[in-house]
Amino acid sequence: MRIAGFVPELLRHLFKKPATVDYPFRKLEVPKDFRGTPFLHPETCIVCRACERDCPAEAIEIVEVNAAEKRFKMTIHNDRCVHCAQCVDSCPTDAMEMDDKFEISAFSRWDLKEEWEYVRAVVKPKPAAPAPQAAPAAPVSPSPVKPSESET
Amino acid sequence: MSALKTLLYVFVYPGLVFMFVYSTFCEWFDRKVYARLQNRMGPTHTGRWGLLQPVADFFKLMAKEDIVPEKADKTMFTLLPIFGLAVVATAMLLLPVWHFNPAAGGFNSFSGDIIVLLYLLSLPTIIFFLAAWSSTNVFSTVGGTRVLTMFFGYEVPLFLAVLSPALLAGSWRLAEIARFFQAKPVLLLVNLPGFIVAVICVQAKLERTPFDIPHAETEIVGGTFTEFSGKKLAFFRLMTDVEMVVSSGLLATVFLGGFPGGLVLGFLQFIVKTLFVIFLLSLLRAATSRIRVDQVVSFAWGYLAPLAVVQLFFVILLKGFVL
Amino acid sequence: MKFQIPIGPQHPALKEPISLRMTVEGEVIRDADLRLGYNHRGIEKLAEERTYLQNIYLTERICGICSHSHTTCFVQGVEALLEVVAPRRGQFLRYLVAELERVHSHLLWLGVAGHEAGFDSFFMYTWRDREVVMDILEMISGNRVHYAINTLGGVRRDIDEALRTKILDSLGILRARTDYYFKLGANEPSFVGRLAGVGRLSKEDALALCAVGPTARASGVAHDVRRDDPYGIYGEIPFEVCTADSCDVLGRTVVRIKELGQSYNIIEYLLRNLPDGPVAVKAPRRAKPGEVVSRDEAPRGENIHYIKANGSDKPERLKVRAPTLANYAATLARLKNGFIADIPLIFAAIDPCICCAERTVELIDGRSGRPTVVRWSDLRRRAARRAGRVSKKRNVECPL
Amino acid sequence: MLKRLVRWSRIKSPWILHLNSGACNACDIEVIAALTPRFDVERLGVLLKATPRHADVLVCSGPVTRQMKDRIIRIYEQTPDPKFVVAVGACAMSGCVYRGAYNIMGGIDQVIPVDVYVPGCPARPDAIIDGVVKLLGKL
Amino acid sequence: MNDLERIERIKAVLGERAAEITNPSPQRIFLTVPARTLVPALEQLKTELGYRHLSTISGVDLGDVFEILYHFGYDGGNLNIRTRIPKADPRLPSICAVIPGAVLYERELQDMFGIIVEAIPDGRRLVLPDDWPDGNYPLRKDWKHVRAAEKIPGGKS
Ligand code: SF4
Ligand code: SF4
Ligand code: SF4
Ligand code: SF4
Ligand code: SF4
Ligand code: SF4
Ligand code: SF4
Ligand code: SF4
Repeated sequence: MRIAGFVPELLRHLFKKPATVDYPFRKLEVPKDFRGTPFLHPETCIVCRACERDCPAEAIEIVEVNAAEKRFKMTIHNDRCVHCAQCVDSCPTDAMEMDDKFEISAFSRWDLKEEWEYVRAVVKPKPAAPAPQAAPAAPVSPSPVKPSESET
Repeated sequence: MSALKTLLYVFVYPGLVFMFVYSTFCEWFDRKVYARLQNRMGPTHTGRWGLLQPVADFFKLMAKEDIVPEKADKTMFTLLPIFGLAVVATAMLLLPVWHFNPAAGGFNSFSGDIIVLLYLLSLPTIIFFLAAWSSTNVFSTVGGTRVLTMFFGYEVPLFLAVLSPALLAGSWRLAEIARFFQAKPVLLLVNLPGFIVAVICVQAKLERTPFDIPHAETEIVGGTFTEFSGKKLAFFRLMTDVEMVVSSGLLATVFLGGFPGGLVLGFLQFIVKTLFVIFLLSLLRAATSRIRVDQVVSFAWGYLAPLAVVQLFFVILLKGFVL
Repeated sequence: MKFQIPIGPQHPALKEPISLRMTVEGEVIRDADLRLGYNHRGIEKLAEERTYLQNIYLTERICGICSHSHTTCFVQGVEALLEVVAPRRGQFLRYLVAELERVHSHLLWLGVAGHEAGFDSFFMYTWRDREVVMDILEMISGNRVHYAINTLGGVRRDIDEALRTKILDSLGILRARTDYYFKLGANEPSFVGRLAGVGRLSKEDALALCAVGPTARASGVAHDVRRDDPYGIYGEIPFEVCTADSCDVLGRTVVRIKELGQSYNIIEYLLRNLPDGPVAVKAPRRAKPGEVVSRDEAPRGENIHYIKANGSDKPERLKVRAPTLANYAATLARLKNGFIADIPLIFAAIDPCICCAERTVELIDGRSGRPTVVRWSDLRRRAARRAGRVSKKRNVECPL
Repeated sequence: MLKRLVRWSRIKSPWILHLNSGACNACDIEVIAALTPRFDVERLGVLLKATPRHADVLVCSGPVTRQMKDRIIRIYEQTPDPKFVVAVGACAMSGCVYRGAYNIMGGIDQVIPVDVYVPGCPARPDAIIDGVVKLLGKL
Repeated sequence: MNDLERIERIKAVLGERAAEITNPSPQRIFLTVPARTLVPALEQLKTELGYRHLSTISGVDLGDVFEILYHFGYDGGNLNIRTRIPKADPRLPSICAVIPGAVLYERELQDMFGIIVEAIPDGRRLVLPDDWPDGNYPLRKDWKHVRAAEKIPGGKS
């Protein structure tokens, strides 16, 4: 047993600053495109349900509250969300966005469900189709109501 | 006066209070050094620098539900932790600290106390074994068997290693051995091989890497203590800590020249020397990977015991011809 | 006299639940049976109910260690079905992440191997250095483990110049650390002694039992899907297939460490030759009826997906075979007529994370049904003893 | 006084047992990663224990597969009181992408009571620490 | 050796047995072999042409028939051997005698499709849980899973 092989390395580290980040007291920085928690800008959502359709984890639920008023309620189930940002990519009007929060633990699953109640927005289609996904997380489809990727 | 002194001795220093405080401190020290060697921080937020971490662990365990498994031997299961703690506490009292006066006898210093101390230090091993056995859990049982197997490996080299300074000093009394080396510190160098052997044996006795075989978590879960929870586990942990202090105290006495200098200086010496031994133990723990039970025995008999015997012969020759 | 030995999953500390049952005669295993299902989630059925897009995220979650290799495999196949080709920059990024994942996975494996041997400091150091890769991956993709970088028709995110240089810089650190571990491994005779000569899988067996990945490569079978069946841009990347001839656990370790070096080279090549252009093209949602077999080389070996399309936006059938399963087959059959003592080490060798293989082994007397308990640790001890003998006999040379 | 001491010690010394009930490995790796130098939960007194008898906090990851259900209940019962359960990752909370699969019972809370839910897929090691810290803050 | 040459060789070796052989994309060859002659065909392919690395076996439920695909890897591509068996009588010969590594995949087929693999050396259950009711084969198209209701503890706060 040649124990000594490792000892210099160990002793060297005894006097080095530990690699530890003192977490709850000093936060780690997340990179700029970190995928945290999804949230909705209700003023631009046109209820195309593309996000609901593409979400792999059934985390988005849109129900119609009042058909006449065109009122809808969107629930993001953060207890199901896998933070994949597919909803952000799918949304034609950029109504979905991710923030960089990840310390959202809660004592009840109900606290993890976020709700927005809003009137369906009417948004003009964007002028030109952006080069598809040239920019990271760019909207996939140029058409607001019916993402053109859906049928080809 | 002497009665008061005895009381202080038993309850304050190095008795119960000191024992508790210092052994928890030593566990913290060990954990911290181990963590720092691994480029981590180790306990930090329990009290200043995490100093109170072992204390918190202790009280937490004390307050936890205490499960006695159905199949276990209830009496043994309950009594063993307390008995174990009592044994190591007694051993602690034998360390020659404080009223360091070789001339004065007393209940804690007598000729042959080194043997008694070694004997008391062997008892925990038996207690671990019994504890493991009485919990009837398969993992514990393996742990227990491993404890015993290892015991036969390291115990003899340890005895032999401790024997040589005793021979050199020509006394079976801890206090006198220490005094002998204080008078002739050069002779401490003679015992260096013995010291190394003893440190390794103590590591094995304390069941720490590379000898943590009896509770190798990747192999047998919690090993010896798999079924112990709550108070009993707390006692066992405290017992291991105290055992660590006592063993390092023993090594410091016989190999590092004891703790002279009266109350304050002696106390400081005690702290520094035991911490040094504990540091060596931590380093050993960090630098090695676990070996196997059969390797322990063959290592102990193949290297440690011969080395200790050679040391012994050397000491005898030295004593016969030079001194 | 025959015994039945179930291994796991009763172990309270197990990480991932699997179970093994063996029938042994004396010291010799007559029959080995693997019991999966503790972790079976029914992904293949689920995939039939999800769209192709959702399935990317589903396949990603087949496994958290080589998540990217599963999505790559799936996406490659679906892209073929949809008749789209990812742009070159997208492909470069896709395989860049794949190689980074290989690095993270091999470092993880090294650490776990150390931990299993009770060498915690080694574990701590490798995992500390793994964080470098994790940081890079997080910067590229926005998540530490499930990168979700693949999409149909390319990748979802681009990297900028700053990140490119940063990755190139980090490669230097990683290279230095890998060299250090290589030396440490070579200089630690107890470590080497523990691995050499254990879990022998001869070249013939590796071939007959369809072993894949480092397991097969350590037996001298130079199978590597990246070279055998070049997918994506691997046809144009220079790299070596690392093999070892020692056929044992040590060989598998060596292969993995060497592959780390190859991966650093590939990463460097990819970054230095990164073409300009878009990273993705738009893909249709529905695939014409058809079928495709997609393979890729995951950190642990060949990964294969069979996808059958029926014209809708959901697959008719998705069959996934992850590399570890392929190696289980080899291992199980090898266990037959092997010695009980070899079980733990053989498992340690194929498996990414050995911790799970740490179970008790219960010997049930075939006739009386009374369980005689043999512990995993005992097995391991016997194993090591045997290994020691074997290696002495053959005088195994350390290939490091 | 005694109560406060006990409470303090409980907060300062949470020992965890990690329980995988069919996770994809990522959450497990992140739990282990929390022990390694970068995050080093030992700072907070957290130790990873191998047996439920020594544990205070069960850190669960993964959806509950049919085969694992009974085993999880047994391990929960073996843990001495007071015990807490932390569900790590979307799977352990709800089953995430595996929702609706035939071999999945859903999240951990379908089988044993859960105290804290840590979202993420996988939850970052700091998120896991955050969850445990929140749990301790509640004590 | 390119795909075309491979196909020629396979045809030469198998003769009649190769019912259909296609090459839909580069590096991929699909070969159809009747279930009766599967084992000898594989034997020939293995001994004469060296197709010995079985990647996996996929089963597909096509309504009335099961389609079984044996995916073989070779240097430079992938050979997929297809065979069909009727759902009413799902019997399949085991190929373990030729390819010993196939046993786990065949057990998976048994579990997931209810295909009876004849002469399988080891036919025990592999992936499904112990308490799984017999006669339920999850990957058959006509088998549907009914989700249990999820109860979320606690109320809305
Ligand atoms: S991030 Fe992914 S899982 Fe979460 S809501 Fe969006 S699409 Fe669904
Ligand atoms: S995709 Fe965007 S616009 Fe459509 S429903 Fe979702 S949030 Fe609203
Ligand atoms: S194409 Fe129409 S129906 Fe389909 S998802 Fe889009 S909005 Fe809904
Ligand atoms: S990949 Fe296999 S084991 Fe995993 S869920 Fe799917 S069928 Fe089950
Ligand atoms: S081999 Fe399988 S289990 Fe292992 S990391 Fe890859 S996908 Fe995961
Ligand atoms: S070896 Fe790894 S992947 Fe396999 S069961 Fe263990 S932890 Fe899981
Ligand atoms: S490797 Fe061992 S110690 Fe580490 S988590 Fe797994 S079982 Fe526990
Ligand atoms: S939450 Fe995500 S990362 Fe965690 S086990 Fe589930 S799928 Fe894997």
